[in-house]
Amino acid sequence: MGVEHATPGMLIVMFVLVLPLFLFIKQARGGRDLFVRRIAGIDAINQAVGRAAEMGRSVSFSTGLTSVSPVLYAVLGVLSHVTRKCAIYRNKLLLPQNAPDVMAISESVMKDAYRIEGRSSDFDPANIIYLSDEQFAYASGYMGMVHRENVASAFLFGYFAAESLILAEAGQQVGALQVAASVSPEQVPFFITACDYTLIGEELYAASAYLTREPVQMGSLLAQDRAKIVIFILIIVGVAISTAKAYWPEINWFDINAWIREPWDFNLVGIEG
Amino acid sequence: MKSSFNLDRRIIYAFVVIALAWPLINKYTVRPARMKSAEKLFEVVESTKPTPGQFAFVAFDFGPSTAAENAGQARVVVEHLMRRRIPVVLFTQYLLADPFLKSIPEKIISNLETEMPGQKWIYGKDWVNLGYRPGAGILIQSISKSKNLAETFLVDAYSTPLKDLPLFRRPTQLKNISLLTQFTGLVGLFDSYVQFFQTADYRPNFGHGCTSITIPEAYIYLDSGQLQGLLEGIAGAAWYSKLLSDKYPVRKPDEAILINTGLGIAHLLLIGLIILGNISGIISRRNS
Amino acid sequence: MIAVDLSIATTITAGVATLAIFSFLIKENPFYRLFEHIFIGIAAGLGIIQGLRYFLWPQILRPMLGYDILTFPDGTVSKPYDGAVLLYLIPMIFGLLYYFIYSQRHAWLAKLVIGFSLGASAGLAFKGFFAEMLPQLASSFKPLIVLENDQIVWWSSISNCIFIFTLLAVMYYFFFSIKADSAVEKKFSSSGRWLMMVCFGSFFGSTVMARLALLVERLQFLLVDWFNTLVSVV
Amino acid sequence: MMLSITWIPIVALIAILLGTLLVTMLPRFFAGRNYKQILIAGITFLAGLYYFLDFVLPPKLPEMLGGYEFSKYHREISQGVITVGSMAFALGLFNLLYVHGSKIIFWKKGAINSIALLSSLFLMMVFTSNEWLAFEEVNDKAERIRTLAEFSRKIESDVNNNIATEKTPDERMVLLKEHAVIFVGETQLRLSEAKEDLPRIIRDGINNQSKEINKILNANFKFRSLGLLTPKLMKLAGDRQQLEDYFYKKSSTKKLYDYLYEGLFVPLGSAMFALLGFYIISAGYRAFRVRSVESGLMMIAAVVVMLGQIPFYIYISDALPDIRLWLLEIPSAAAFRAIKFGAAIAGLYMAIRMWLSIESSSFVETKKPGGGAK
Repeated sequence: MGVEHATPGMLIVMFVLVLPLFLFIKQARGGRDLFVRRIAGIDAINQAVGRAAEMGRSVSFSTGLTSVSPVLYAVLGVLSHVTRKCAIYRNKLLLPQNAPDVMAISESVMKDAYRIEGRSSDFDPANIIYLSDEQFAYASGYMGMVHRENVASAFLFGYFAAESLILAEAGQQVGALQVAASVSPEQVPFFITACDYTLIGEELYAASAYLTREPVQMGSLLAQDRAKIVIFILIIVGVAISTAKAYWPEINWFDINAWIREPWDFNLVGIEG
Repeated sequence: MKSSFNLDRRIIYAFVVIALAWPLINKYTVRPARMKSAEKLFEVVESTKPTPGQFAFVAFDFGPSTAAENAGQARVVVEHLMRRRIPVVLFTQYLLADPFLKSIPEKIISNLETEMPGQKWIYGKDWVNLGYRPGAGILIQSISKSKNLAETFLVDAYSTPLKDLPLFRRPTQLKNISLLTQFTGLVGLFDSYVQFFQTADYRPNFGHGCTSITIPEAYIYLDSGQLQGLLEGIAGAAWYSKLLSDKYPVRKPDEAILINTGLGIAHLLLIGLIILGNISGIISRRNS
Repeated sequence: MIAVDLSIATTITAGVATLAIFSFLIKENPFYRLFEHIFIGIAAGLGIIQGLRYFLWPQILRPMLGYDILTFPDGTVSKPYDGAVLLYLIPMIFGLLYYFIYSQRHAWLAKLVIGFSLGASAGLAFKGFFAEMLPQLASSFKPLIVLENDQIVWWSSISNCIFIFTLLAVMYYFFFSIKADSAVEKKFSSSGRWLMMVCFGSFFGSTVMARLALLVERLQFLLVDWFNTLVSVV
Repeated sequence: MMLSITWIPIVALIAILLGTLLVTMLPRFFAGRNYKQILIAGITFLAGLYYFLDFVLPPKLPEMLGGYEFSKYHREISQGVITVGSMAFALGLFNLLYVHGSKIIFWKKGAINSIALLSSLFLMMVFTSNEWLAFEEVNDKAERIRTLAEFSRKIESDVNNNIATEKTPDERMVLLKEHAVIFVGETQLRLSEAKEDLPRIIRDGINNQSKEINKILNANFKFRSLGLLTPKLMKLAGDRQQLEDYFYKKSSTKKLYDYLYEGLFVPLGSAMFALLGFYIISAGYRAFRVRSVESGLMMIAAVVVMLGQIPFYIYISDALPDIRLWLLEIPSAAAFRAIKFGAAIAGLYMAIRMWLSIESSSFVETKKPGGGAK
């Protein structure tokens, strides 16, 4: 069942899915006004930083177990935004880290964010805290850090596993305003029960676009909807075919799945032999 | 965030410890819930006749993190097999399970031997521990093709050649395995048994013990007939244990029922707390 | 060499460590803090050496140093040294650019290797997308009507209908650019959100058992193994 | 020759796709960027390009296009990419040393804990390295015997294949015999150090193998004997490994490593994991309050599922376990899948944007992105 190389069917599906991205980015750059509905959790990001500034307490931003991946890139957009806000308000921003390479990347983003706001001198590398690449050692360090630093706002963005509830409870116990975003739906219920705002699945990817209103990201966000319509239609057609198949099994129906999985066929159609 | 009536979390934690530990300490039990899938497995073991040269292949693929559920299941099934005098061959694909392969059967045997003085369960004849092997996935695949399992596995967990053990003195193949049972919380390891533990003309009865999280996946195989019985988490083990006690009245109730009771009480605790929280919420809203 | 039996000490220490972590439930305290730091230290030490032991050494360094070549008593070797393994020096040196992150003036060099890692993970995403999506998509094509011997199996049919409805409604909820103006659209979107909440609730409920089971295992360890060992020592 | 009809349009599609990409992106790619930024974006693109082509191209191109296998060195290239990332490992170590070292030096609050952290880090590194070295040593001793077995096999195959060697086969045989005698003697000596608790099979194995090897060597040892000697040496190597392993397990290195690993690392991890048992109850209590339809539904689903998995459901309804299973298999599975579909597409789009460095807030840029962040 594994997918190693694209089949012709996959290439076509990929083409159809990716095309809107480029069309919409072009449109967005052309200055078209693009509508995006309100996403409550994302609005809360600014509120959370503001609250910490008022209270004069620190902010923590955790990327959980996120590895170097597109998810990380999406999180970095938010991290950059939060860092800039913290730089403006002169908040202490703590960044507990799980993987050395991710740490290097986040550090680079943070430095840039401070420089953009003209506060490079405020950047303190000691606030980037490498905890552990071991899941529960990380959780234990995070728990202790949140309590000792008495954070006012905590962001949990990225990929999380079973430790999600430990992290969220730690923030809850010190009364922090918590905004969480998890790409894996398995951890969403725990964030919902322990955090103030939870972004679900792709809302995490939307967060950066929503915060910056940057044309490329906005265009991409809208294009995503078009790509989802393709999947939507594919499901409806697939369900219709399998329903019809259940009714009239004797007819040889078109099998979408088999069509997508059909591998390359280089056996030449030998007209000339 | 704000609520009129909030129990301190430490009180809740204390309740949790009491709910879980009290049955363990006081040996308090409640009658477990009836589990049809566990009954199926019980029937399968009951209907397996002890035949010379035939044995049950039991795989413990769990580590300490799911032992509370899987070890309970493993205990009752191995006990049942031993009571029925069906030889048990233990194996694991999972390194952390290795210590259980020794401790669980030895405990069961010492219990059985005190319960029935004079009876003996001998290593090599009544049970064999094949231990953990790195790269066991390939080994599993070769079982179905093996002409003699003693040559496929070569030695047991203590490096004794299998052909020196009474159970493997004669060549054995997949068709000598009358029953396969496997206990795990890891779906990938379960799949390898479903896929490879069969030949063109023979597939042993297959019983599986899963954790509460993997129940939905396991049911797919139970519904499709690839599984002949299933123990759903500790609840399955508890009902199995109850069936065993019905069949063998002298038997002492085991940990599965105790743990199951504790887990049940802790669940009730949470449900009670939820109700309490909602009632107090309604009252405070009415007052304000 | 002192050959001491540490098994009793191991059990006792394990119990103390467990209690240290549990003590956090009362409040953050020095006892917990100490073991938290020990945990982080041990995990880091283990991780660094194991990274070397299981990846860098056997896959890269050993072949590069020619340690995988056997030298026979007469001085001949099992296989000639393959100079191509020296090519691994390129990623190794390139990877060292990460350390320029500490430099003020040359920090941009670190961005080269960061860009490289991000780019590689982006390229992998194409395969990952299909590997993840295809099986799920294919198994979503459920017939809305399930027939068995020309009889409609109502239960399965209704279940399949609910499955497909949930799938589509939840997907619809995540459309960001659609103004759900009409009443039908609004209903569809909010039913998507409600069904999602049912999903989260059930998942929460089913996880309770697994998490409590973990706790029972620890309590059993403390009450039985640890307690008995402690008593036997005292 | 004709091409199979199915894939002509597809090749065209790929060409169009790549063509549009390049044409629309190129001017943007260079616009307003200095050479450093172009270099960074270029390397990002190239790193992704390999994996992109690896996926998009068929495993083997058709013969008329050269039959080239693009993924021929996939394993090696992937390993190279992993190597790049793995070089960052010391960053974590540096950070720990920096953060905790400065706490100790300036004797800040928590310095004692920092000492505990750094000393357990140091201890674990020492013992894990020791464990590793000891393991390699165990292997090494067996490896020497195994090498000799390989040598014996090589002499045989070189003669059979008429391969000329520097030393004559007879000279090589003498060397082989010399070494075999030494290794057998060495192994016997080592065996005599073992106590009674050494498993019989290892002791018997070594004794039998030694006896038989000696027999082969002492009887008229000639070329034909090699076929017999090789497997015996191999077996001896295996037994030697087990013997060394027996000693190793008794060594204080192994025991101290086990103490740190099983006495601290494992229980600390399990205890942290078990905290979830407490937290899930308190989180459930706090969160499951009916405030809206949403929270009500979530609470009801959770309670029904919980009731369906405990023995007490019989007091309410026999159907609860079935309802529980249905909730997990039908609506939950469907909702999870829907979320994953959306996230997968968003992830793919994010990957493309990051691959092509086409957003101005990407980390390539260092100026303030346009648009107003309120």
